[in-house]
Amino acid sequence: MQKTTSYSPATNSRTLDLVLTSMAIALVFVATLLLNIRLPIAANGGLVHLGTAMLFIIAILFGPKKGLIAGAVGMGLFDLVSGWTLWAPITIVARGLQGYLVGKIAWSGGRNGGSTSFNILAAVVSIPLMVAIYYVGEAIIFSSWIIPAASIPGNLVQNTVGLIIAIPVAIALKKTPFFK
Amino acid sequence: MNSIILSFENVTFTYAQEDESVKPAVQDLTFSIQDGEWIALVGHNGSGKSTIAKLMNGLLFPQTGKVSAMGKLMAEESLWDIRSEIGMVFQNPDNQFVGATVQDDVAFALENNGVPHEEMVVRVKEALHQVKMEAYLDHEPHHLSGGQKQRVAIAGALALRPRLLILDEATSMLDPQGRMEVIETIRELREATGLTVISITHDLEEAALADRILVMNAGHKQLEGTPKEVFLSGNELTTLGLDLPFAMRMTHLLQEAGVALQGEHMTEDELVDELWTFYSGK
Amino acid sequence: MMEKMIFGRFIPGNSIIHRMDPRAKISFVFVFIAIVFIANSAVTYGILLGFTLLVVFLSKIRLYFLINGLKPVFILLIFTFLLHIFFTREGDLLLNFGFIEIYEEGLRQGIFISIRFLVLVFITSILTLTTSPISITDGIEVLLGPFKRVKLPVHELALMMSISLRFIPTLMDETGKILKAQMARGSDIGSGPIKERVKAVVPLLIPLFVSAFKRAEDLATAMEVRGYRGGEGRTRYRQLDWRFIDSLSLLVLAGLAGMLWYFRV
Amino acid sequence: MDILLREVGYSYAKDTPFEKRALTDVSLHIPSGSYTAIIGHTGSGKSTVLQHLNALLKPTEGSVTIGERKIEAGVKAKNLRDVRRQVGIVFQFPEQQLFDETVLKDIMFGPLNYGVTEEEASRRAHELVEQLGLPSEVLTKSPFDLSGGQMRRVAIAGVLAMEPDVLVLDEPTAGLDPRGRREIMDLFHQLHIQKGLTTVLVTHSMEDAARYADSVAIMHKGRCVVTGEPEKIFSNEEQLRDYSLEPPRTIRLQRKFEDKAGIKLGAISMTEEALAKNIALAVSEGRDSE
Ligand SMILES: Nc1ncnc2c1ncn2[C@@H]1O[C@H](COP(=O)(O)OP(=O)(O)OP(=O)(O)O)[C@@H](O)[C@H]1O
Ligand SMILES: Nc1ncnc2c1ncn2[C@@H]1O[C@H](COP(=O)(O)OP(=O)(O)OP(=O)(O)O)[C@@H](O)[C@H]1O
Ligand SMILES: [Mg+2]
Ligand SMILES: [Mg+2]
Repeated sequence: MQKTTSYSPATNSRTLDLVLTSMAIALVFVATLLLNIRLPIAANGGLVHLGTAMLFIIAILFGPKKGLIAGAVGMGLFDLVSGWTLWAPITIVARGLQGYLVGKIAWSGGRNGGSTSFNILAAVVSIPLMVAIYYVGEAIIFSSWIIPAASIPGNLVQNTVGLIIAIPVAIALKKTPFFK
Repeated sequence: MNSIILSFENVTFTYAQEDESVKPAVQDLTFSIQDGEWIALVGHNGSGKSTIAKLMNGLLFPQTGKVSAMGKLMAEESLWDIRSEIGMVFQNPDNQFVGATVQDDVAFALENNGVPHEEMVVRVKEALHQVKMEAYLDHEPHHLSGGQKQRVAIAGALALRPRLLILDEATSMLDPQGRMEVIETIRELREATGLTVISITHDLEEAALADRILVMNAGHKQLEGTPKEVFLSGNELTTLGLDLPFAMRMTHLLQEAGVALQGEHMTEDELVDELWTFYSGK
Repeated sequence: MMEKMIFGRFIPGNSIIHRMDPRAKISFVFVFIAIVFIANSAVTYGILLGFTLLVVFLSKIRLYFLINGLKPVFILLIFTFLLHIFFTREGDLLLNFGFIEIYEEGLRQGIFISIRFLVLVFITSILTLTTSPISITDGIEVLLGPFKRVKLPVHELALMMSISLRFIPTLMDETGKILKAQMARGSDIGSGPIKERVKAVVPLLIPLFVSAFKRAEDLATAMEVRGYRGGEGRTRYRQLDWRFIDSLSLLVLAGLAGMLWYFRV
Repeated sequence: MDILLREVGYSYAKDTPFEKRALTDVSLHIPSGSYTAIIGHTGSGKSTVLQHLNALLKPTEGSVTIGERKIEAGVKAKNLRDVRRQVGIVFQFPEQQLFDETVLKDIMFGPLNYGVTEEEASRRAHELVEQLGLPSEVLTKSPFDLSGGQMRRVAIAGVLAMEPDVLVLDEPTAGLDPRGRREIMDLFHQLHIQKGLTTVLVTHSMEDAARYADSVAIMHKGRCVVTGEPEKIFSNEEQLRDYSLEPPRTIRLQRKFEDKAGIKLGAISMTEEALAKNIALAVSEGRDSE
């Protein structure tokens, strides 16, 4: 007879949206801090965190806006509280843009993260962007164009592992009732 | 003196209306609650209890029927007014804590309602005092026990000075001690302030404390009455997947074992009294 | 308990620096970062270093703790220093061990850059060591206030940050529990061949996501019920308190900038 | 399979500034085929002990012997997978570990990790679903489409599918409604009897401990302070109160009755049925002697 579900669908979904974004930030943070897998690779002592994977997953599942915020705030916050305070501004820019770009491509043309090949493309395209921003940022801190080159291999490994993990997890998550 | 604080009139709600196969979560439900009452809402998993709670404060809206609260018909315009007079506490103590510390969390509803700062400070203190958590002002949620978190959640609801408090299985995830703390807190609050309480629960001992019990079954109101009245229909409750309070279960077991008890006992003491008359052979 | 280790970066205390308004501290750090780049001589770098040590002293944070917590950063610092020494070939030759040649300019540059790096790391760390994450959030919210005009959802951003800070420990616990539950079912990201480890991530991440969604739904409902409907008309419970000391700190910074400019060559 | 804890100590975050001692000098013997209940106040260390039983935590002092394996503090333990297969743990809210696309795949996850063949794993899944009273249609559903009680059962099936010799349960019925609670506890008891599973139950419910266990251990402030038969432990109410525990309701009622009637019932009643019988007996005797 009257309106259907809720009195306040507008505020309702806005609040949920806000909380979901907060959770995405927390997830990126936790994955960066807590989830490590050790690989037999010299760079970074072989310890690879899953923050990048988490960022990819979130951008693929939720699109550019949440990708941007989760990347910028989640990883920026991590730098801020774990001794890399000086890197926080670089991270905020690099990870924010990376999350945005992944989301934008994965969600382009109404795909909404449903196309695996676009998801892979999105992640792959974002890698050079992220690496470049860190390179430039660190070049400013160190006043050198040589030193920051040292962090490129580590960043590449990080992103590659992230990609390998994110794609199957995103597919599996898409099948849960939350995304139906 | 007693006035009606909340009422449902022939309320029906279905989650997925498009899908014909989905049955209504709540069907043709009518009841009303007096100011100052303590109502227990019981029923098996999925019987519609949480849906009712959500209908009460406009998180959901009935497809047919009317919900009124605080003398107002639930509608777009009255929604926020009604909400400011209804406090609600949910099952999982972790998932309703918004603030970074105890005091921030209690202040959250006040901030939303634009209460001025000086007043907030007073009300936060007062609410925390009511649940005996004033010593924890600056504690962070993950350093509190489950029972303490739920008491903070109650304080968060009380800060707005609501007239009605809804507890949706607020004790079901707690250990026995936490559960006791919360129930005790509610009891004292009611004595002190005459708050109206609706508690949704699977714990029949808890329900037995209420003034009135509503029993839900598959979206319908199955039974309604004082605890005594409701528990007297013993077998009906068990077939609904519910249970009886301990003293009553014992009464039945004793009767089966050949003790011809006459009364139906809600408390252990009553039961022991009758047993004693039996034993002493009077 | 884990949470203490990360947020352990924040050391509660009652020093002058601890008590400063977060807005002042954040602005201070930003201005300081800009000022650092004025320095270009031994005197100016000396002033910077002295000033930084003074701030560290005032914060009552033990230098040992500061350095200990920044180990990975110091490795980078040494690396930077060495690179500058070996790759700059200007000025007089100071040392010559066969193929290793150290020039005066290289040493100078190496020391200068190291000092700059050091003071930047120290000052930024002092910010997070003396300010709780939630105060930082408060500070950011107010400082970004003017951007509301350009439709930046400042209030929402700040609320999001504080909610995520609130849920980080919860999700960390949750991660630990899920890890253990899956370990008990024979899956382990901590051992075995790489392929297995990567595979073991799926049973970990999916429950973690599912639980985060569930929590998000519950929390959103709880917020609605408590009258949350966006930023308009809200009042604030946490109040920031700008005092004389805060204004003074920014004045001191202006003085520092003046001094650096004066001694610059 | 026998499990023996000898003077076990455990500290979380050992050797960091945040070190937190959770266990001190815990010695506990869990004989093969027994049903042991571990009770204790919140934070007393029950869950920490439990995780030692399948080497999810390694003692920081003392040793744990699980069947043939001995895990000692300070000694690196390798290849614990066998131990973990033999000792299955059902955690609190086990439904939080579900992840796979279908219930069938999720139940098969554990066995497959331990090298059981696909066929065998699937056979076990089908069998367990039936045993746990779930309709067989659920096998093809997503675990996330089930009700709370059903999810709990599926998660339990996932642990049982590894066919452990020892089943360790950490408050397995928390948050369920009365009927679900009873059904699940009865199920574990049935498995204990039928398959001879050694069972360890951590619970806040004194009634469950009294009803099902044949041995009870009380944890208090990280120490295992008392072990013994349930009849003995639960009849000593003073001791229970010392450890902030309440006696089971049956015993409380029995005591009230005894006090009022001024008699002692012969035995202490561990279940409601037994109490009813005992009282009925006393009442009829009381009348006869009038
Ligand atoms: N968001 C939803 N979408 C679709 N169906 C729902 C939703 N929430 C609940 N239902 C369905 O509505 C019915 C009533 O659910 P409700 O949550 O009100 O039950 P309940 O009595 O609170 O159960 P419990 O004791 O498990 O909390 C159930 O059949 C449930 O599956
Ligand atoms: N991951 C952890 N890190 C640090 N301390 C912990 C951790 N887990 C538990 N503790 C601490 O160890 C002690 C024992 O905790 P445990 O979880 O074993 O208690 P419990 O008896 O199972 O309590 P409950 O009945 O509440 O489940 C507690 O003081 C607790 O705070
Ligand atoms: Mg419910
Ligand atoms: Mg426990």
